[in-house]
Amino acid sequence: MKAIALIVVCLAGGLLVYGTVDMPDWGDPTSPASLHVSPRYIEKTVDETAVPNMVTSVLADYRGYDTLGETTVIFTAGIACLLLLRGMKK
Amino acid sequence: MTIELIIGKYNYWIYISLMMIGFYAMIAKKNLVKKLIGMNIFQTSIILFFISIGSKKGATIPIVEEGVKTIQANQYINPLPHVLMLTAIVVMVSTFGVALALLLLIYRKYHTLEEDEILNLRR
Amino acid sequence: MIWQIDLIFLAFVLICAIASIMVKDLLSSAIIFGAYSFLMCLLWSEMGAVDVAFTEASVGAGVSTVFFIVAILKMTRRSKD
Amino acid sequence: MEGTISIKPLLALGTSALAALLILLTGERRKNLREGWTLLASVIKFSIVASMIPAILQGKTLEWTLVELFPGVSFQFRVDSFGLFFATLASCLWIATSIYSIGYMRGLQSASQTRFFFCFALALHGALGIAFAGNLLTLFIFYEILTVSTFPLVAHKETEEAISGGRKYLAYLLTGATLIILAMGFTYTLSGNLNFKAGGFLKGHGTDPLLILIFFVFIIGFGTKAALMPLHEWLPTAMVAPTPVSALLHAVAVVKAGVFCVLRVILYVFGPQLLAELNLWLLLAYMASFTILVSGMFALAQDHLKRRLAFSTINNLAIIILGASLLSPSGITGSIFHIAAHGFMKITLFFVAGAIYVKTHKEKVNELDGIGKAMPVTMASFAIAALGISGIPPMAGFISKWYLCLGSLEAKEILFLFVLLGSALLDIAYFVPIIYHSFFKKPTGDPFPQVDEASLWMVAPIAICAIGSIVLGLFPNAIFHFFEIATLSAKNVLGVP
Amino acid sequence: MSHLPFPILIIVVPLISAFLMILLGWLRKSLCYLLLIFVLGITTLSSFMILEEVLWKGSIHYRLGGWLPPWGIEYVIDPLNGFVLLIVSTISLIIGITSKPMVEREFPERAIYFYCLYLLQITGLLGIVITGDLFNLYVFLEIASLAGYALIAIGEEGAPFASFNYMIYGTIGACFYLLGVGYLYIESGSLNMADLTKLLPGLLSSKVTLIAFAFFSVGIAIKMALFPLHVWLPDAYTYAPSTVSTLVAPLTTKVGAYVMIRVMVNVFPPTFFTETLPAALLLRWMAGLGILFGCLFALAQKDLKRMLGYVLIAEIGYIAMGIGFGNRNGLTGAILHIMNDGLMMACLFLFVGAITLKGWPRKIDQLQGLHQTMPLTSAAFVLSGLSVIGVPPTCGFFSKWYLVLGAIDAKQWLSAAILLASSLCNAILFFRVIEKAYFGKAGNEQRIERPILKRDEAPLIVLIPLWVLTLGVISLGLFSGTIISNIIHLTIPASF
Amino acid sequence: MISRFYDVIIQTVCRLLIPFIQVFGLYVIAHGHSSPGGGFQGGVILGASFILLCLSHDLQELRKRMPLKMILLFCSLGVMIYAGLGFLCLLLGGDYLDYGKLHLLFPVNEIQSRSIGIFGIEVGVGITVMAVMVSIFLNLAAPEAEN
Repeated sequence: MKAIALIVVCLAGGLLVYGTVDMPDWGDPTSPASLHVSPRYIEKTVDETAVPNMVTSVLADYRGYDTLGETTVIFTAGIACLLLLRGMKK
Repeated sequence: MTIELIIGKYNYWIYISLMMIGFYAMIAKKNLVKKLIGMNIFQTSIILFFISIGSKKGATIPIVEEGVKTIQANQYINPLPHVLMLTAIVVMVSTFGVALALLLLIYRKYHTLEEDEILNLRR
Repeated sequence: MIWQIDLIFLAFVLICAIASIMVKDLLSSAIIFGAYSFLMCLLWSEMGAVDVAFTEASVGAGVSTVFFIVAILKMTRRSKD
Repeated sequence: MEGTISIKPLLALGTSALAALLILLTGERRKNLREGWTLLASVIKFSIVASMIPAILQGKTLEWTLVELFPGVSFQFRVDSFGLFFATLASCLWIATSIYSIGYMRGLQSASQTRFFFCFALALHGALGIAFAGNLLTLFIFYEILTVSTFPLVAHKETEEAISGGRKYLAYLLTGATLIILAMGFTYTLSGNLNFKAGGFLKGHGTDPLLILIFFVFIIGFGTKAALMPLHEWLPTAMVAPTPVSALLHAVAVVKAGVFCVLRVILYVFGPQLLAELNLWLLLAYMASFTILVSGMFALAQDHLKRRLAFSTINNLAIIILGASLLSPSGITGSIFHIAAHGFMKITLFFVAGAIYVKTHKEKVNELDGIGKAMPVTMASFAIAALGISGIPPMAGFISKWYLCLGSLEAKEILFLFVLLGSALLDIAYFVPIIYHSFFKKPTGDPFPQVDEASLWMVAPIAICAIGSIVLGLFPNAIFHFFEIATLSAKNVLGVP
Repeated sequence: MSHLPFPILIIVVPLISAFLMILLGWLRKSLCYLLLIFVLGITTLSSFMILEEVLWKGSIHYRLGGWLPPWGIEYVIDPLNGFVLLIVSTISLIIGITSKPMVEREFPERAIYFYCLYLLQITGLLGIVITGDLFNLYVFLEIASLAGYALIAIGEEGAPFASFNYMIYGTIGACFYLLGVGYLYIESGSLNMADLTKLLPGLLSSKVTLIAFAFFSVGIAIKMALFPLHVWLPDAYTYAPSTVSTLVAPLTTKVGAYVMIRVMVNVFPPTFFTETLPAALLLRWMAGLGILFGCLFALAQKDLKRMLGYVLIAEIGYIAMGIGFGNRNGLTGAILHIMNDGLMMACLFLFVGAITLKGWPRKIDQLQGLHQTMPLTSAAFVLSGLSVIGVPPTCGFFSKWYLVLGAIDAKQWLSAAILLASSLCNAILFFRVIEKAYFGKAGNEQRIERPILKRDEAPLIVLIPLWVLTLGVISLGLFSGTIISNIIHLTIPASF
Repeated sequence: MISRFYDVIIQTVCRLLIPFIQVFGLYVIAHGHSSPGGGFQGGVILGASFILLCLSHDLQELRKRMPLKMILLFCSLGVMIYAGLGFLCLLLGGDYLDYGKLHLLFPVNEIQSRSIGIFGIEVGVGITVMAVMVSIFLNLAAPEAEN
């Protein structure tokens, strides 16, 4: 069992390492991730949302729907705990 | 060439080794709590990976100082991965909470947290 | 972003990760995991992800460690591996 | 051949489906009503089917399309001469069978009769659907309905033996069905079409080896139901079923449906021309001949009456396939006609076997000494049918065998003539002893003191079917123009004006 | 705006109602069930309207927060989405209706939380299907999974442990998915599916894309329980409470299958997994092995629900195999099978739910006499079982037919053989149960002396939905031609 | 169960500390616009303050402050604020979560209304997160007999 796990883990790790070869270097300012979508968040956040903290503006506005989902996840967890551990009473 | 590769990528490799540790703990450890820790390590390493996608050399934290007029995209770190990872952390902690609740249930039922013992008990 | 600090943090993080899954006592494991989270948080803040670091500090190192300890106290500290 | 749109096929099918539903709803509580439904439905269905005969004789086809299942293939009923032939036979014999099964079931006070009648109606539904299907897919749908609905019938007695017989039946037939799916898939991929066409539609599609492969997959698929020799194993085991079911299996629905499907594939999917070009007919004919001879010998060796009949059935089914594979006009006519002739005669034989079982609980051949005295009408009918199957002149079997022999001459393959003659001899060899035992041999031990004829519910169908097979022999066109329709189909298929 | 914003209503209505459910639970507990039905009704209605609109007017794009796609999140509903949405919402409505007696029997005191999580689970599933953003998909995936873990864990004896295992595997799956998203993001800088479709053809040679694809596939495969990654499924679905397994079994895996189609065929160019990579080959192998494995293991089971779990694994194999053929017919079969399998599995698991509701054991060899007490219920089981076997005219046949056609087109004889062999295996499986239920004990000659059991049918609130599903199983087979030419053919990219 | 010994010093210090922690939590929620922080972090801090209350006193104290009904109310209320705000935008004629439409209700321009919307949802997130944290903790910490 452990040997299989080790093989699987190494396989996954090896694949991931193999993938990194073609990646942009760490912290490369010209990587596609820094050039394609994100510049607008950085440049327009104040103009478009009047929020200087880009993370907040992206979190709550540009990708506000994700955050709604996130809150729902939290809510789900809360209800799940109630269902699992508390349901008997009440 | 190889040196450049190593300098440029070593961070990723460390994340990946972290990921492997977590992954290994998830599938090979017999203790359920250890599995859970592995799960968390796995998730945090992914978060680490995402955060490092956003990092930019020579850029600062993604909060605009007051009074700054012109904003260049390469002045600030890419905020998008941060946002995504905030969500991922939340997911992580939610999963963690539910998992602990499950573990509690399991422990109440079997009075052990070892996978093999539980499997024996169930048989 | 100073790569020496970065490297040190990463090394610590790795050590903590390995330690937390190797330790036999679950309570220590939880504590080490808390330390791991905190180091992770430092790493992130060092990378400029302040929001994420803040969150991790409050969640990973804070609340979830508390959850963990509470749960382990309710269960058992024993672990075979 | 443009089809005339007609709702009759749908009505005929609807009748049996509705009957099945009503039987289920009426249930165990009102037995008379339940059996009433069966009778009523069989009569109505038969009259609907019969009313289509004139139109078919004029050379029309009747069509009714429901929904398109996928491009080019609809859920479609299309009644042509061949289909109608089978439908007429099936629905006609259903009346007889349902009368008989009422008597049989009451005689034995069998359990779960509702299920029995329900599945019976459903099986007939399937058989009729096969007859009316306008394309391979529709045919396959009903083929599966037939397969599945027969399973509870075979396993009806709920004994270990019955259930394992049912299992075997299902295993064989479902395996066949999966092969059919494969073959249909190939056919559809090659031609984009599954609609039957007299003379075949596959010509000009695909390479020869592929076509040969498809052909064999089809033959093996449908051949399981038609009990071609290496695939016949399920049939004798399925004899554990109640006798009406065996009658249904062997005379009317299941195996005949299998043969019908094989013929459909030979004549309406591949077509005589293509088969002749690929030289497949000869191979098929050899397979059939093998089956004929071997199964005849097997029949000789059987002690159990119903098993002997089962092997006789295998024998006759192969004769039908042989006739069709000769691809000559007389051969095809003979083989189609033999479907009806064998149907009438074999159903009589099984009815008799059932009647004997109900009255005496005897199933072995050598236990029947002297039973002819006790049940004269029954055993006389048995004699008529048995001789008919062997091909003795006044009965229907003679005509079909005669045409089959002609067919083998037309195909210039004398070998098959000898096969046919040999099979006739085998038939005589395994039937005559039974007749001899029952009428002329003195009973050794138990002389059937209290046994007389079975109830009228059972004797009447027996007698009617026996008479039917004589009438069919004397005047092949008298009842429902069986012979004419068979000739017509042969002409259509071969493209002879 | 002339039309109602159905695309958003379909998510937001169940979401908000889930929160309302908690508040409503204080006032009147009995109202919860009604709210559930009402909400699911709205969802079904909206999904119906959405599908209709999509079919008439083309894809719907809905921008959340009013931001343009690559920056904001958008919903993209094309026929494939719409179709799966309709399946998910309809089945969840039907199962929702049946949930009442089961909840009252199994955990009446937790009904509020249960209904709340039920809605959240459906929200998650719908959200996965409807979204056009890779990360958003992850978020909803987690909602659905978390709700699923909790719902499964309240089942029988072994449920928490099974659920924990499920959680471990599910998290690995989700993490792999997230890794895939990360790799794609680092390579392309985008998270939007439509945007990625445009960007990816230029990036196919990169190893990063390759690895991203690999991790996507593995992650999704875990979520949809494709063969070697199915380990969590049988336990989880066996021990789950019956109403939960009825909901989760038909839907979760199917939604996973949808994501797989979406990612492999739409996000990545379809040629990528058929030609550039041996992924299609691998998928076919996994699927083929999965089908065989599922069938064989199902044969070994004594517990009906567990058997169905393994059947489900085999069914997932069908869908994966259809995708793996990489041709039009195969994909048609796969998409059709999403619908058909959803129906069949809902029907079968609902049957198990119905008999457990009446106190029957789930052990297969203890089912004698079932058809006497519950004739209609067991008839539904027979019909859906026949559909799994692939007997026409039930719908199971038609998807299998397209899969066989796909196999022939792709010249995959082995796959075709596996497909056909599995239907035989399924036949053995289901007739084994049917024999027990209908022919009772196969002992010697003691058949008629079975005690005549009184008729004790499942309550109408279960029976009617069960039969609705059963009729769906039969009739949708006959209408599959219409469905395919009007919906499914629109979902397949033209390059196929 | 957490600790059987209740130390006066710890209790007093915590009692003193908790209000500050709570204020800080509120600050984090409110100040998320221009500094790190926001609803989630603030919510966790608020939740942590209640957890601290439980740790320093006992379970009953927390139960008194935060009865189950209140937790449930907060849980759903927070998400309701979020989803409802989105729905409000929908009603005002925009897309879902399009805060730009909130300027119809508040006397601000479209861009600032986005800022308001963000604040609104941060508050919602904060409430939910706080309640859920407390609820998870309570459920984990509660003795078996009560469940």
